[in-house]
Amino acid sequence: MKMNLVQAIGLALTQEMENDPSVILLGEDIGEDGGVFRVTEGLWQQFGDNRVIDTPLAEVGIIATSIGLAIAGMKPIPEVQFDGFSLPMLDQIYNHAGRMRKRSQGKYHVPLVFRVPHGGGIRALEHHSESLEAFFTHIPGIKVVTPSGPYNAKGLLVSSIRDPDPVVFLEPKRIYRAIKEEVPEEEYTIPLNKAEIRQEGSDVTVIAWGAMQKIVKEAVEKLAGKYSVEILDLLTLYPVDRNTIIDSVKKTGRCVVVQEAPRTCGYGAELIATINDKALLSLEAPVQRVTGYDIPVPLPKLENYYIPDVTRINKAIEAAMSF
Amino acid sequence: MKMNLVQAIGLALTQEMENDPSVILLGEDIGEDGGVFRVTEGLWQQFGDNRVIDTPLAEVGIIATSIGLAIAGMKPIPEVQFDGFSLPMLDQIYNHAGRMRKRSQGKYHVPLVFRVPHGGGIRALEHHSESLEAFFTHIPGIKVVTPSGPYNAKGLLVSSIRDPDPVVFLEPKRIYRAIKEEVPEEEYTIPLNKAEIRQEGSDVTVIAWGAMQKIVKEAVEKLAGKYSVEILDLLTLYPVDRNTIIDSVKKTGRCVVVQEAPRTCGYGAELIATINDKALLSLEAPVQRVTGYDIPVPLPKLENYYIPDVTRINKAIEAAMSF
Amino acid sequence: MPKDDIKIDLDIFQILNEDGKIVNTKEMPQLKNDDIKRMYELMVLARVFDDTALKLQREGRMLTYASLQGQEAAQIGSALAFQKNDWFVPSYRENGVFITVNYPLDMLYQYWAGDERGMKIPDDINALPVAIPVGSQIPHAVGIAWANKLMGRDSVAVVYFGDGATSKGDFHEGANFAGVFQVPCVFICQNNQWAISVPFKKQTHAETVAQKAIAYGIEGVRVDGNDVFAVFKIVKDAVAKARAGKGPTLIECVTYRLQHHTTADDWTKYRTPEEVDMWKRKDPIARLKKYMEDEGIWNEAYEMQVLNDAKAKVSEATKKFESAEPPKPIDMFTNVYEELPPEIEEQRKDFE
Amino acid sequence: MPKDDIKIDLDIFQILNEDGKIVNTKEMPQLKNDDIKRMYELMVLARVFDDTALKLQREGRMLTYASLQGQEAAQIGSALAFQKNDWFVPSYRENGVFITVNYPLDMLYQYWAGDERGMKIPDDINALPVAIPVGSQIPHAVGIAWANKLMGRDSVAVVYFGDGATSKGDFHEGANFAGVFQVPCVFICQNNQWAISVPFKKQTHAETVAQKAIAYGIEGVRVDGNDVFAVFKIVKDAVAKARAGKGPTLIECVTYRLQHHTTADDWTKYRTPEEVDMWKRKDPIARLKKYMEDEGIWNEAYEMQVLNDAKAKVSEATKKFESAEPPKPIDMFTNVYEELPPEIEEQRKDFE
Ligand SMILES: Cc1ncc(C[n+]2csc(CCOP(=O)(O)OP(=O)(O)O)c2C)c(N)n1
Ligand SMILES: Cc1ncc(C[n+]2csc(CCOP(=O)(O)OP(=O)(O)O)c2C)c(N)n1
Ligand SMILES: [Mg+2]
Ligand SMILES: [Mg+2]
Repeated sequence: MKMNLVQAIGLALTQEMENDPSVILLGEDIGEDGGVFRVTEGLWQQFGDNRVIDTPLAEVGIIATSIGLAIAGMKPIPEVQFDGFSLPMLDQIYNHAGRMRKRSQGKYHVPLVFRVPHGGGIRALEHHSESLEAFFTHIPGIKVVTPSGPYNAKGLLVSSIRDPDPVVFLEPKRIYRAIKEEVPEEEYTIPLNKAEIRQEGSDVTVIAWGAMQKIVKEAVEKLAGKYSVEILDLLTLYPVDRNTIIDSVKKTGRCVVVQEAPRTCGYGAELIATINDKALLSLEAPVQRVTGYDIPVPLPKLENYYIPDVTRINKAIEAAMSF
Repeated sequence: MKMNLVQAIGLALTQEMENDPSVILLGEDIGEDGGVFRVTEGLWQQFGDNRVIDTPLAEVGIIATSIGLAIAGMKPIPEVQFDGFSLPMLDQIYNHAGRMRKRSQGKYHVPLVFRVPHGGGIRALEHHSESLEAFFTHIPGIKVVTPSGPYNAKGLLVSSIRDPDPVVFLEPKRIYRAIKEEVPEEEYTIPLNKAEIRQEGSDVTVIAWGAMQKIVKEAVEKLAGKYSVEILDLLTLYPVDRNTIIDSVKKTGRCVVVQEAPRTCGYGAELIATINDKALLSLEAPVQRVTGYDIPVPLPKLENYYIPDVTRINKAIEAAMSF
Repeated sequence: MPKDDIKIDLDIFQILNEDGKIVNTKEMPQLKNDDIKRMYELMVLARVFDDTALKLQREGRMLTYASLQGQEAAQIGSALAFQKNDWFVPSYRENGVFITVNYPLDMLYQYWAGDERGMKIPDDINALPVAIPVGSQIPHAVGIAWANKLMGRDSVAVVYFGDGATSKGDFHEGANFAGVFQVPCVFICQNNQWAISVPFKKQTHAETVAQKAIAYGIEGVRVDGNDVFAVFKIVKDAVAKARAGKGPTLIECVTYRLQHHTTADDWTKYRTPEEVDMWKRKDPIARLKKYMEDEGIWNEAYEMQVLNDAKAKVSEATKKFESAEPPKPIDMFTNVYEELPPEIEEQRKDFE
Repeated sequence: MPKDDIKIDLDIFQILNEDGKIVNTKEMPQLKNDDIKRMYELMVLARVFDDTALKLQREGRMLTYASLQGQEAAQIGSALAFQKNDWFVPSYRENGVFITVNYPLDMLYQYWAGDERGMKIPDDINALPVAIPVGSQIPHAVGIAWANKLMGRDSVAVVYFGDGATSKGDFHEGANFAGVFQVPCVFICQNNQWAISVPFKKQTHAETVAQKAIAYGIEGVRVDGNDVFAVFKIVKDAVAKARAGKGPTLIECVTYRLQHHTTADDWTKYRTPEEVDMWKRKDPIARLKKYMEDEGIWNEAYEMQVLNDAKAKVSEATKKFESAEPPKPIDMFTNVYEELPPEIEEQRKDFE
């Protein structure tokens, strides 16, 4: 069936809840209301109050009770309403979700999936457009996943729910309804350590994840075959599929990394460091970074100037090619 | 006078409080008790309850009321007792301290200095050994400073207090009492955008900050002149002195970055990305990263195996040299 | 030694009832007719401002907007009760307060149309900009009040938030600091019964917001938030008390959000029309109008004039904000630091 | 319709007074002599364990250690009041509870000597590992209790924390969830009057911890934390109530930390010997001993036996933990994920 991202995520949630009675959802307005992005629409009606739980307005409470729930045998899927409000949760994620297995010497583990509508581009209020993957990927003990379309969203979410460790699942809100794809009803999973090559190419590797995939695709289309571009879609940011990245960069010798978050200490820097480690000699040009700026995401009137776009991506591809 | 880091920081605080009545300190146990590291010893006795303030045990309260205090004309210096407890504060730092100037279109600013005892190596309990600079440097609107010895601690802290923007001041707790230096009573400042070349050299550049400086020094001493090593001490991590870094790497062609924090998405990755941007062609070997591992800092019995040490640093220097 | 029991009065303090009658003459504040008219005119202006915002939003001329309808008495009544030198610390739903403290209407629209320049607060207004993260502004207000106390300023901080905000740690830590340091801060919770789709009874097992004050050893009061006289009186007392150094107060204004949470929301999904109708009958504006009519200071002509006046102001503001130059993209780099770090300077150059 | 006032009794519930006399016969729980002896023996064991830890620390054989002295009644009394299938969620000061639930003493020492293997909780103990970040464990306990409720398990979660912890947002958000979802959770606050150097009166302007329950619409109780019978009784009731699905309870055990905060602290900097002496006279162990003597179930011979027993256990534990193989450095890479990610696998190889 053709579905958008919202529907694909909803389907994955529904099916996993049907399969496994320990899966529960908790968050603000996810119940009767169906969530501010309508991702959980209909689930409360289907599964009831005890499995689709409207919580008080308290992000620490949401994540921290989820940790307790997970330790005691449930599979909680806490949701934060917008990425900017996930910051108070970093404490419990860093100090507890990522460490409980270690601290208890393997006795306990925390199989939760933390759903985060991620990134900008929806003309929303302040704090509704953040990209915090660099924080999450720096935290030991957790995995970080971000789909780029309906098909992989479903497969990745199912894998995340079944994963025995805490997974941060970043949902690119900008493309929640922007992409429709064929999404099978049948069960399938996508492993949490594999990048995908969206397009093969030999001149330059472009690496992106989440919502930036779509922009990269548009950018490369605009180049109209001027260069042979290889496009990588990371899907999982930690652990990341370094082999695919390195193989591609070794092949092309040039690389562009596209990241929506502020530039300094972003996830793109880690990719460059990885390439430095394992493919430096193959590089024919510095890896180009197309990123958000080191400033707060502007309000909607200026937001589009902040987020990497086709022009900036193609400028970077040109820079890589002409170095 | 010869002083250790604790005394130098105490002196800077004392003098700035004497100079400027709007400077106040707030934190847990910093008053009568003098702070768990004794940094504020004697200050409560000198300045009283209204300027050296024992707060309730509430990290969000500490940082968030400091933001209000700063907006309304004070110069608060909030302290967190240990780095691991600063995580709940990231929300207010990210969403408010770093944005109030922007949000108010320049009407308000937040001149606070957030003091954080930083890093491991003191054989302490869990959560007492974290290095979170990669989080702070990814946050727009704030500066991040970390001294490496008593002399620069005093000068940097004075500059931080006088800075009109929020500054995160990371105090390497492991060397609080490990280094004694001549520290002038007289006023001096050290600018918040200058790295220092601790030792000139031509074969390889070693970059470190905070407590790692001391280990790097020991490592290089152990090499006994085998290579001509240039040692950079960053002092300020954001904004960072990229010119000094680039000039050095251009000169030596080889670089080792030493970071105590977990490897992935650490601050070292940003340094490598910077070198990739501006000095790739000068590199004769991949930049080597000596880092903590992507695991929680172990408890004291194993902690020393986690933190970069002389052996690992010299192994990295050898790797850079023999590439 | 047996301790005194703690007691708190959970009755809702009311002066002007749903029918526009004074039910508590003793507590009725001393107000001149002009004061009462001012209250009325501001409440009407807020309603017109709000209606227009909703209309503009439907037409795509405004972005997400949070309506204050139903909460005019809580906002205008409280805003008239503090002084110019006091600080006002808003959430995102306080346009009625902004209007009362004379914030330029066109700038409010500008802000809610996604233009950051709308939050350039005029020099003579002591307000923080809109805070979107629920509850996060509460400890800021405590800090401001604390600074006022430390600097010996004769200024109180008044902070606004919703019922949902009381569940956040920021509320807890902020209110506790306020109690410990006895800062001149007044906490105004507009309990409008809903946090988006979550009703108050699912927000907390406490029956009231006011009783949460007990946790901090501070005073808690419940007031009819649709009764402008009661709100005015209670807030005025609390502000005076704070100013006199007698500590903070938590005020629960019991009110109702008549519209959707924001323009992105649809209340029909989670509440009944009956409930909304029930609260419409408690409308703060209708109630005041009734009172004024009985007092002989309201008539149709006056109503027309007030309404026309409000509409004129709002339409002028609409014109003004819509004809403003669009913001310059390059300006996104300003006001991040006092001095732009080289990193951003480079990014800025790159952008150009 | 006027609401009932909220009332809370701030008296401290006591059964056994400072002089070892029963002052509240009606509430005295049904305890056999052996039960009372068990209480006494555990309290003595905890004291000996603690004294030894302090000694080992002074000798450099132990790292930072948080003494529980003075809090034995609160810990042992409460720990005896829940069941094996209940969950116990500790902070860092709960060695008395650990001892009561039969946690191997040598492993406790091992943990406090900086060896993570000491926190490998035996299979038959439902406890979370020690939580160092103050208050952070409270919402975990709420989550566990919630899981128990959702899964229909006959198990209650009992969470321990200090007076300082009540200032944290984690306490607030956790307790509020507990109220809203009516989970079987018992909150035990050991109000030992100090959070390191910060006295309770500077921690909050509330006179008691118990009254904070009102903020969450849950029951709050104050009990003499140095009276093992009172603690046992109150906790037992609260656990039974939780088990019966009647909701959570916040229990304030009014007690005192007789030693330094931890071995890294020096209380002489911030409190008077008089204060400490005053509390020494309320010592929970001495009090119980007096009672038992009066009842004829304590004499010098028994005392010697209890003490020798405790010392033997503790010295065996000391030997055992000190003769354990040191942990293998490579093991720091285990138990981070179920399956080691390639990134860490590589780091691990590098380390070897
Ligand atoms: C910390 C945080 N979490 C979630 C949101 C999303 N959100 C915006 S308003 C709102 C409900 C707020 O309810 P309440 O505090 O009662 O204020 P009201 O909107 O009713 O005025 C939510 C959940 C937010 N802005 N901030
Ligand atoms: C979140 C956090 N902040 C600070 C600390 C440092 N610290 C450890 S114990 C303590 C005091 C705790 O007091 P209380 O909650 O009363 O417990 P007690 O130690 O008295 O048992 C502090 C400040 C910490 N461990 N966690
Ligand atoms: Mg509300
Ligand atoms: Mg205490």
